[in-house]
Amino acid sequence: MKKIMNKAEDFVDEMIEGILAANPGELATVADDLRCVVNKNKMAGKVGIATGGGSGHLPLFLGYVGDGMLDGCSVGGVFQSPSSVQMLEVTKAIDQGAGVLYIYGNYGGDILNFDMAAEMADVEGIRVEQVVAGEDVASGPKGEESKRRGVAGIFYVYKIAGAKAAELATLDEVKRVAAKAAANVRTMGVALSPCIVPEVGKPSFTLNEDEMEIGMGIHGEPGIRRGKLKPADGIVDEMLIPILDDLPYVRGDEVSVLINGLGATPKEELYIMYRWVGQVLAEKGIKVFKVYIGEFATSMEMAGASISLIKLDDELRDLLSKPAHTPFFEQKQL
Amino acid sequence: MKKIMNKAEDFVDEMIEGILAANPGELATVADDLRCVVNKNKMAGKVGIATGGGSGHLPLFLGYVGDGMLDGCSVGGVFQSPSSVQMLEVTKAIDQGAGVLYIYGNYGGDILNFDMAAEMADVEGIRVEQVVAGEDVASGPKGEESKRRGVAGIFYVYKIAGAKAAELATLDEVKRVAAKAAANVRTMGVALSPCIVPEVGKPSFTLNEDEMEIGMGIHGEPGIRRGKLKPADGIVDEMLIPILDDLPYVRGDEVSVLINGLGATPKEELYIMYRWVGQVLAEKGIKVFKVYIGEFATSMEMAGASISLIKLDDELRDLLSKPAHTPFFEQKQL
Amino acid sequence: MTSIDIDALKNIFGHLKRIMDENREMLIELDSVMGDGDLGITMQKAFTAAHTEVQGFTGKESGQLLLKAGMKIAQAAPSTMGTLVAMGFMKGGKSILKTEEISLSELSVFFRAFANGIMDAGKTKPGNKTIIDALDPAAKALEEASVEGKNVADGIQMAYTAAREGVENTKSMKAQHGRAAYYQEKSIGVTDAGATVAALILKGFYLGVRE
Amino acid sequence: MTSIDIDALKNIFGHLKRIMDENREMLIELDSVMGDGDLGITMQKAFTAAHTEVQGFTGKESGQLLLKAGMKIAQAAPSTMGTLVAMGFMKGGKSILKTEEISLSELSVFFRAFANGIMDAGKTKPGNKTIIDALDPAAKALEEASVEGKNVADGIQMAYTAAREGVENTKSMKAQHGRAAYYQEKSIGVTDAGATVAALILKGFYLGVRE
Ligand SMILES: Nc1ncnc2c1ncn2[C@@H]1O[C@H](COP(=O)(O)OP(=O)(O)O)[C@@H](O)[C@H]1O
Ligand SMILES: Nc1ncnc2c1ncn2[C@@H]1O[C@H](COP(=O)(O)OP(=O)(O)O)[C@@H](O)[C@H]1O
Ligand SMILES: [Mg+2]
Ligand SMILES: [Mg+2]
Ligand SMILES: [Mg+2]
Ligand SMILES: [Mg+2]
Repeated sequence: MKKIMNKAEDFVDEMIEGILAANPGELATVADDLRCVVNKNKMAGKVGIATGGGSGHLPLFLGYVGDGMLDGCSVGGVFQSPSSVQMLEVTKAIDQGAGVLYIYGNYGGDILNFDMAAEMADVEGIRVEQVVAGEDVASGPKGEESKRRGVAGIFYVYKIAGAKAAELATLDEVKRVAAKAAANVRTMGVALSPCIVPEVGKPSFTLNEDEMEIGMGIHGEPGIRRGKLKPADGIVDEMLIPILDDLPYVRGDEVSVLINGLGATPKEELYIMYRWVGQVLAEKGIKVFKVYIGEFATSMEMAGASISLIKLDDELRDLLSKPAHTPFFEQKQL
Repeated sequence: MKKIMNKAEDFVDEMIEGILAANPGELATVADDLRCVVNKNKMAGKVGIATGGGSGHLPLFLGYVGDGMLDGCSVGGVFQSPSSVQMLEVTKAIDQGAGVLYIYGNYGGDILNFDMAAEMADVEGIRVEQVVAGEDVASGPKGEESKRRGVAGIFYVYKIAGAKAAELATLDEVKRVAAKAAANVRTMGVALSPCIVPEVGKPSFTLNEDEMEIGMGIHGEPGIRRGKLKPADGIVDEMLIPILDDLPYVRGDEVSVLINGLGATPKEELYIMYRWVGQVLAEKGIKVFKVYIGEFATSMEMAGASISLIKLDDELRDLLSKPAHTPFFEQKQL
Repeated sequence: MTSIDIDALKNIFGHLKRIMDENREMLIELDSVMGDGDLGITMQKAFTAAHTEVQGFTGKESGQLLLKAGMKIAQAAPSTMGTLVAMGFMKGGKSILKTEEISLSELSVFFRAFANGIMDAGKTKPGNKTIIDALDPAAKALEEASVEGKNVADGIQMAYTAAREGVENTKSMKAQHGRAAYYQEKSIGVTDAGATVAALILKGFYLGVRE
Repeated sequence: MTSIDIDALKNIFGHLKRIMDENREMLIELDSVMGDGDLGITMQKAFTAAHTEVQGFTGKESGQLLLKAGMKIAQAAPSTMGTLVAMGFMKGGKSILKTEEISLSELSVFFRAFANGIMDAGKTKPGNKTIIDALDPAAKALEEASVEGKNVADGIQMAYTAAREGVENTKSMKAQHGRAAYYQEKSIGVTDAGATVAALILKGFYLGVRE
């Protein structure tokens, strides 16, 4: 295991210390708990948006805490859910009387704890609503959408809900657009190499030198198919076609595309992927509004990438276009 | 070799096609040459700033073409200099009568070709000045600064020169601040694993499972010392101390810090590094103005990282703070 | 005893703490077969904390006490089972929030909300080899006893018996959730650790009410 | 011949093209010993393009023609040697830009600027086993011949001889630049490919002037 770290058990806390130290004006912790991170910049009367999840996915999750995005995040161990009490502390810190929306990925541990936190927030008199992102088409067939894991496409849900909340919309309204974004986004990924959880010290799976796994999850959850590494255009087809067929995205639709690197895959390769994505979409008469390429939801040093599409209407396009500023994500008005 | 690509010989062109397709409103090519990239957005009367260099380092080099940064970039093959004619074409396209500044890294092939391009630009009646960035303290001892390679710290030179040019300063003024930035920046890096040039197909060096190489260059140029992988704080010390001693950076100085990932190293680890950098600087009484953490100059899938410091005065701080917008780098006014 | 008042409840939590202390190693062992073996530790933590919380409770509403116990468990034991049990106590407590003395019918409402809360949170149902396979029969037994007009002691005894039977039945089930799910077919024949915890919780109520 | 006019220059470029065609394999072989073997190919490309460019030149200024030839070479052969040779022609051409008929003294100015331009661009000096080790002696020989009042033909012959001696001398040198530098000590004993190109360029001038 080749990691730049000190003790494995300090990996997450030292990472958060580094993030806080690098962004002293932007992020703070609450409840004397390093794992409870909030935006220092508060907009009075705004609906609070909280997320949370395991570490090892930067910029997911706490990287999206900032202006025009999220207000707070509870941070778990590597690939582990934070606790409901941490979520509650974040909820209490970001509620300004307008209620709090939880947006998080569809994983058992996270659901359990966020449900629990919502229950506790209710006892505290804070109104909480939830939107669970599950857009990985590889993790559940059509008809079993509720099984689908939340992966990189959650970025769109954050961005759109965050923009709506910044307009001082009501909790119901923010929830509505978040749910609408979640309903219109689809993702699929491919893994080329595994990653190592620091405290475990060895990879949770192996892939041969000439193999890839289509549909693998960001914690190494099994995918749809393991096979020989293909040329880039072929890999893109294996991901893009199931995505397009699923919603479906059809001629005349307008979309935004996110090509997400899982960690070790260089940006060069992500752009080679997009070259083909753009050509396929053009050929199918699907209009591309805005392309995001980079690392948005990683698995530490895993090699691989995912493609996400979100179908936009006027409302979603408008919200996606709004500026945002976090220590990990910066966008000016599109 | 596990890369998401089509044919190795198409790696660079397809990457550029992807970048152009993803940013249709922002970037264009000139002279019918995919390898000659310019900012579509022109500011009348502005000094043009051009860079160029080998591929495989995204966002370096063409990723910094955009508002408030660079006007154009000639793109070479992986780890190869672009040609002088490509540089000339970019020069011609971005000159608006105010002259053009070349900013590039201190590598033989690049120097040769930029000198040649400057010669040809002169024939075309375009005034060209040059600033060569060479800030890697590992590649030349004090006293032999001219041997030093240009690495991630060139980001600061781009940013500062770009901000000055955006104020419609003269070529001499833009050159002055670029040279001042270059004189005040120092970098050192560590490599944990090699990368593979697509057309070569195998790594140019190997490192054992427990080894790191301090001071290795971004093309795998030999470093200062190969040794056992240390804990993060120890790795940081090996890089930070030589940097601090070199300029030197002393108590009372104000700096900006850049922690750059070489490719495969996750952001988590970069923040763990910054945690210690911040503590050491605080202890030494060096004030940190702004921290940049992420991938700024990579070596494809190489694992490792570099630390850059730039000493700021009022002028440099002010220019660094200015907004910038490129397809790969976004900054609002600090 | 025709109903459970605050003092009886506090007594029940004393039993629960002791039971989890005594069964620590047994639960560790059970959870080690196909889980990570933390269950004995987390349940001891959970009920030690709940016991302390409950003893310091000065209100009159039993539902409120049960809710507070749940919140404390969530804080003290943020594992799967800790969170699920916490959710059970909270949902159960809320379902009878203002109740001061818990009748059998209210106890059945409590355990039904307890079980349903866990099913909602865990996205599960009976038959998946979880705590539910002991809890759901227990809640059903209480519902029947309540309809039949039984007294609290008889009702809770029937529920405890049903829970233990439920634990037995988990042996033949295939795990669908958590770490155990990875073992699929291999999980058949093994008792579910979470269900065992449910039976121990019922045992605590049974012992407390019997006194 | 007391000076080199436009027609003589065009003739020289005809010789240069033919010489590079004929020596293609020899240069490839030489460059293969410690380089990548592309030199024969790039020099053929370079001087074929320069030849075509020069034949179409309609101006009167020889300096301008040489500058144009350099620009064409840069475009046609963007390798190390291609770019260095292009730089030589450009810097040389610029140094006598308005000259129509090149006297021996102007020819010596041209080759001095040619050599210096390459030294600046390549950040090198004599003794580093490069093209300079043939060019610099040739430029020196021209300077001497010019001081001594020699005619153009004699001057260029002395320069060609000096260049060939320079090539020989590179054998004992240790490479400091480019791919060959990796071989360090091992490079001793091998003739430098770039220096050989310089001698061939002088040969082209020599043959052209002799006619
Ligand atoms: N989704 C679920 N719904 C209900 N119960 C569950 C669920 N997942 C696991 N369980 C129960 O949790 C028990 C394991 O608890 P615990 O040891 O805390 O889990 P872990 O250590 O895997 O987090 C299992 O025996 C099972 O009864
Ligand atoms: N920095 C330099 N300055 C002058 N000449 C150089 C320099 N580097 C290399 N050369 C010359 O270039 C020749 C090799 O040219 P070429 O084959 O085009 O190089 P490559 O294929 O390595 O790019 C060498 O034999 C040497 O004479
Ligand atoms: Mg990375
Ligand atoms: Mg990367
Ligand atoms: Mg367990
Ligand atoms: Mg060669």
